[in-house]
Amino acid sequence: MAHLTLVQAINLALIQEMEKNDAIVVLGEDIGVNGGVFRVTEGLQKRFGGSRVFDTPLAESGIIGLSIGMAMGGLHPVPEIQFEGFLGPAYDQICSHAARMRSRTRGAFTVPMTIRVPVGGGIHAPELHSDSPESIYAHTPGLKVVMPSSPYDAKGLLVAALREPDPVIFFEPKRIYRAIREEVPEDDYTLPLGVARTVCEGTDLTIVSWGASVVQCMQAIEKSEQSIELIDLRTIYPFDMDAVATSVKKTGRCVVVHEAPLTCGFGSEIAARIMERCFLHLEAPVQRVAGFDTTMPYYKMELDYLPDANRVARAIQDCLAY
Amino acid sequence: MAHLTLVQAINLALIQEMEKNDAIVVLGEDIGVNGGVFRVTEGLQKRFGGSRVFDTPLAESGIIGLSIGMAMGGLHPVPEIQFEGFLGPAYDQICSHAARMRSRTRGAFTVPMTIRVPVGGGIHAPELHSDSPESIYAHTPGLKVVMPSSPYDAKGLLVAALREPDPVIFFEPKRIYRAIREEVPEDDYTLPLGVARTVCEGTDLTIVSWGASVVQCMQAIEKSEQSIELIDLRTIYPFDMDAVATSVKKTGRCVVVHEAPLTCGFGSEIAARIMERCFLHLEAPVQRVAGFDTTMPYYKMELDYLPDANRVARAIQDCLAY
Amino acid sequence: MPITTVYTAEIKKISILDEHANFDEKLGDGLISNDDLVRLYGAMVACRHLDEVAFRLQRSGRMGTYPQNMGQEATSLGAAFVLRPDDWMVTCYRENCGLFWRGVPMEGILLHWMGDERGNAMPKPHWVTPIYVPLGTQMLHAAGLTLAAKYRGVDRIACTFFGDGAASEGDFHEACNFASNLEIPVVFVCQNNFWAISTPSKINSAAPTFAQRGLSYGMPCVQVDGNDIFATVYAMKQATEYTRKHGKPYFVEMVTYRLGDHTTADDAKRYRDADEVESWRRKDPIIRLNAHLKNLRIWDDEKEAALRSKVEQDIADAVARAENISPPERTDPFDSMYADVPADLILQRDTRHTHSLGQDPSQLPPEAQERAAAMDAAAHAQHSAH
Amino acid sequence: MPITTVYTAEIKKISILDEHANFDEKLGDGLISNDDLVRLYGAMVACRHLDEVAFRLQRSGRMGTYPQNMGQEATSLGAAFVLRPDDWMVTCYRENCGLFWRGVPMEGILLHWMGDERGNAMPKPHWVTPIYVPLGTQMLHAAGLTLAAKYRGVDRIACTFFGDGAASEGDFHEACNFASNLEIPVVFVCQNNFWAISTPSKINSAAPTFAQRGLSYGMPCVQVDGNDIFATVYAMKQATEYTRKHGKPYFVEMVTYRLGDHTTADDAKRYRDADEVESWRRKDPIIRLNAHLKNLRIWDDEKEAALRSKVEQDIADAVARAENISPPERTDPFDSMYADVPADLILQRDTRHTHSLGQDPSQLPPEAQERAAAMDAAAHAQHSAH
Ligand SMILES: Cc1ncc(C[n+]2csc(CCOP(=O)(O)OP(=O)(O)O)c2C)c(N)n1
Ligand SMILES: Cc1ncc(C[n+]2csc(CCOP(=O)(O)OP(=O)(O)O)c2C)c(N)n1
Ligand SMILES: [Mg+2]
Ligand SMILES: [Mg+2]
Repeated sequence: MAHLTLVQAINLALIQEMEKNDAIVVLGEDIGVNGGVFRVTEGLQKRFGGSRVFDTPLAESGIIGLSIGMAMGGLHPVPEIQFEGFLGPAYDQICSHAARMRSRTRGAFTVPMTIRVPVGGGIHAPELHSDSPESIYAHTPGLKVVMPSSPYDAKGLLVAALREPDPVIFFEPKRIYRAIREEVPEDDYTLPLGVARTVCEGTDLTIVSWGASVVQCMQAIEKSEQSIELIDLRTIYPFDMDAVATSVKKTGRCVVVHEAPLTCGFGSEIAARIMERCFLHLEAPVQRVAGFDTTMPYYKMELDYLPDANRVARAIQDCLAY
Repeated sequence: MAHLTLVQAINLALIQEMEKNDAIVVLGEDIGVNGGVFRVTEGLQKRFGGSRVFDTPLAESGIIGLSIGMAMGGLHPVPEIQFEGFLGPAYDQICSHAARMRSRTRGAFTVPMTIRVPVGGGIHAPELHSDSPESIYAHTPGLKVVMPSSPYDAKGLLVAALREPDPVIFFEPKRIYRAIREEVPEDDYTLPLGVARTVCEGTDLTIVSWGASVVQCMQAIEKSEQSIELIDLRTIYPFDMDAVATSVKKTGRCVVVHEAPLTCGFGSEIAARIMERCFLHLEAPVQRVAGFDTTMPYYKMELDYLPDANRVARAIQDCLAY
Repeated sequence: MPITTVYTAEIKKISILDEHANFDEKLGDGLISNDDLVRLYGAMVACRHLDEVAFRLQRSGRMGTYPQNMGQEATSLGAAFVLRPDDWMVTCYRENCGLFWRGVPMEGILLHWMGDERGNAMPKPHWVTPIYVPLGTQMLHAAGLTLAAKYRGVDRIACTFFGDGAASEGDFHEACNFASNLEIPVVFVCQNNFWAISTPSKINSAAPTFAQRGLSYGMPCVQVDGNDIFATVYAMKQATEYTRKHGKPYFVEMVTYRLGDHTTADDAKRYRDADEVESWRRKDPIIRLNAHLKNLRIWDDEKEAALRSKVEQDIADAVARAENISPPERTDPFDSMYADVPADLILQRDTRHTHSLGQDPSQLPPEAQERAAAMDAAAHAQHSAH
Repeated sequence: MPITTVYTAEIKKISILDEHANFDEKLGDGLISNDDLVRLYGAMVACRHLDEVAFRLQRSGRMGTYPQNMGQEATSLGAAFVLRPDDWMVTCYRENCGLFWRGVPMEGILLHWMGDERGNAMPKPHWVTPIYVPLGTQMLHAAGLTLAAKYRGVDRIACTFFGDGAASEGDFHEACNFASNLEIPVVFVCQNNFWAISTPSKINSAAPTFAQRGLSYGMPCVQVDGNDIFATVYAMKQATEYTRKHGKPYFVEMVTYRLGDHTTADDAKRYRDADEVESWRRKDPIIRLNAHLKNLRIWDDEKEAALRSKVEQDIADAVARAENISPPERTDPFDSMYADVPADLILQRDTRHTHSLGQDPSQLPPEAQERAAAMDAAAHAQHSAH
């Protein structure tokens, strides 16, 4: 068992699944010789050859549209979109086509495809390199949306995605691409999509989070004297509402934390569902610690924008004090 | 004062504002000679000439990208996107550019622009002609998002949008393009963006809705014996949370109704905010009557998909009985 | 040499059977056998008749918006005739004639426009994709489908159709560029019918031809008379041979005309001259092929009558099959979303509610639960009555 | 005539001062005055020096990712030299040389890459748009800006720059097509530097030139040696004259090479040969112009030394100005969102919280309110300390 970064865990998952399943092809901008700008696909082209791992023209709609066709034709493409900010040009192919193909053809055509996308802020990147659009895709029926928060999870979730018969957007939080190392088994394991992870148990309050924010939440929890339960959603759609509801019924209080802007962020869905499922158990309104409803600022201000341990801690204390 | 349909009210607003402000130009697919596929721009080209009202090539990203440039250059373009399903190709220009231009240039460039888009289901249209993507754009800081539910409102809101210095997506519910007629003054009036309308007052329960769903809500209310207050949001972003909170504090119960899919629909934001602002006043969890989390079906099944008076009535009774 | 020439190009136009039924023997002889000509003629007549029937169905409220193919039959038909049965044909929505040639059942197309997804799931494999309403997007899928075949070592090309309007979409460019640079054998067919709804093709292209759009990508390009089945077949033969041999794309512009309204929701009189339409009526691909068949002395009024009555019967049967299909299951939209439908969606499906108390009425007091059940039953009855 | 020619095209390449500093007098004489040549040379040297300084700033942690312009100075500079001061110049991120020529202050560019939006709001009007990181999108804005001028009856064209990679985006096609069909005077400049990060230009185009991308739209197209300031000026004169006179677009491919890494975050050694880079170093636009100036006997080592010391001083000053700018206000991201900032956003701005109890702590018991205030104060202090 190796001590891997998230980048390495994903690379390992790709290699292992590609060895098992020759339907998997990897494509995108700079993912071949260069191994991707984050080196996630490093070595794949050498190992699997240029017809399985290939650079494309610089056009995101093209990358996804081509992948849809390949998936309809029986492959499992794994397109990389270089940064989440460049999902924009591919939005139509993802939401109007990939997401609808099975349903509009009543299953005659399907789109097994795993779209890998580095996501989120915190790495001092240029504009449009730091956003968190997960709720946009969670609002689009037909997609599954995943965001791991650790190397171990990344491998297990990616393997699951690569075995999915439907399109998955696999968001990889760049902020923790290399920030954490963890034991990641070489063995074949999957983490089923739609199952959350209880990062730590507690009785006073539940935090629900996903992606890189899980790290900020842990920092806040470590400083806190209360008994806090932290649930890492891992999959944004389908989401593990049972895990969340069970926890909140126990604690009676909840803080949701995410990087995306507050309004219509996925936190709103979690909050609404908690109210629906745990109404009589709630001792305080669910609190959302999220990005502000502004454009993600350029990097001088990005740490000011992103929810940090201070803001989480404050929400914890307020929610508990209510 | 004339008895107008929503189509006519919008047409009137365009004419009147164009006469006042020569910075307004109208463009899009088939909006010239043909007057738009819904005839909303009928007569405009004749009246204002081909350089103010012009057909474009068939490319939505192009339409919005060109409009952004025109807006940066001092005009107020009014692009029409023929159906909301074709916003997809323009997503990137709207969300990565129009929405960010003011903030990324700290005001050096701005994008005063009103994107008109027929929205929603219920007219037996082909695929991708019946969706309701308002929450996608409400999640995008930098945009304002409007959806009128009546001819009077449509005119007042559109005039306000045409005077906005920032980009507005003006969603026009096709289902009620011609279904309702109403007195619409010739006079200059505006309805400020961000201010809801109390359609009818009540004390037992609040319904919050917008767009064509408001009509279904009225039907349900008419059949109901309870005293229901109906709030038509009119503007999705910024949204009039004060009006909603005031009402829910009075009634203690709320049902939100919209056509878009449930998960991450704008109802989730409203529900989350109500919990935050009215926690101690709530006597039941906020109920959401929404489109299902499926692709909008082809038209044989569309009425089965769209929230109707029956589903609203049921939610009312459940919420009241809780 | 301070000014040098780095690129030259030339685009040809092909026409074989012209609007006066003049026939160019040099290019045309032996291109299509007489038997095939008769079959092709029959296919065009059938497609045309379906258009008329569909129009009436729409007008009498038995079908939604429908786009007639009238006048354009020879374009997709020429392609379908030349393609191998297991080449992909990836079309838009005005290529019925080619689709029927491939064996797509008419009721599939009818069902689509009757607002029924099952129309898109007709018996496979015809190696066709369903109708695409969103424009310009399918050409990339054609490239992907073909790349998948290439990856598997299968000898299969694709032919994809799109209009003069759709060729303005960014995805058009991306598809051509991907196919060219990644060496994917796709024949791109731009069906230039001069109009995109009310927008004349000059607003979608200021260039003298659409064919030259292929030059950007270094593709061979050709323009053909799209109302001439010989020319479309000729060009498709050249295109498919090249594509198959070199594994690279080819660009064909087929010049044609939409004789009908854009769709049944459109009124073309608002924006185009009767004269223009009239002049194109005379260029109708069916009229000229009919004349040619008669010139060849392989067609007469009797055969025409027999063909027409067979076509009428076939289409009446197809309409009946489309109309007599069982109503869709209310569960279909849910069950068709994912291979593995999430529990949350199953709950929506089974309760037909999105509000949480509707999904779980056990939270309500008993009387309210009863009322809820009654309301559901009433709603269900109302639905079934539709 | 069954096969006719419907279109022919030819693309020329222009080169005047070649890599060996051979000068074509026929095309080049009188094109640029000696004074201007010296100024242009100075501009290139300054831009090059900024690249080096910026590289060091990045390496020492004083700046984020920065894309060097090294080797490409003559492309945007040729354009800026020819354009009128009030024509729009709508660029991507590797056209510093042209931007500085237009008067954009260096600290604006530095600030942008220091992660500060104020870099995009430098003193106006230079008739330039800010750096665009998302690729391929700005050409449409160029068309819109120019159309707005046309609508107002103002005599103003635009020149827009994009790379060989960006020309693969769908928006590229839409921009060219809109400009052509709606008759918008825009000079499209494809800056082909052979690489898009690690992707060689052959993956972005299988065609022999990028110039021929203009043929799709019926635009005049030309290819030029982009490392030759004479050629870029020559082509831009032709292009702008045509564009201004006819009110229609023109397509220029400038062939150049990125001598540095893609950005400071890139390591070009991973994907391209040292030999290739070396061969292009010899084609450096600065080296050949220096030789030419010396051939003309209007330049010597003394002038070079004086230039370099001035440039170093200017750039040191610009860096100082960029680094000494006050920290951005924490309220800026909020206040810059809308002309009329929604109340909800003001609440977020003023409380710096998104959670409702943080926005309205009055709901909390008094001790909790105190603790909250203390936490906010601590967080604020922590922020100010940064
Ligand atoms: C992306 C997109 N934008 C707009 C539309 C609306 N629309 C449907 S058909 C049509 C015109 C299509 O013209 P063309 O591509 O020339 O095909 P034709 O109908 O002439 O066969 C338009 C604008 C659409 N279906 N998809
Ligand atoms: C829409 C979009 N996709 C991807 C990227 C990431 N990216 C930044 S630069 C670059 C390569 C650009 O190549 P080219 O257009 O040739 O310009 P060059 O850097 O060579 O000047 C890529 C892929 C981006 N900025 N925008
Ligand atoms: Mg057409
Ligand atoms: Mg490049």
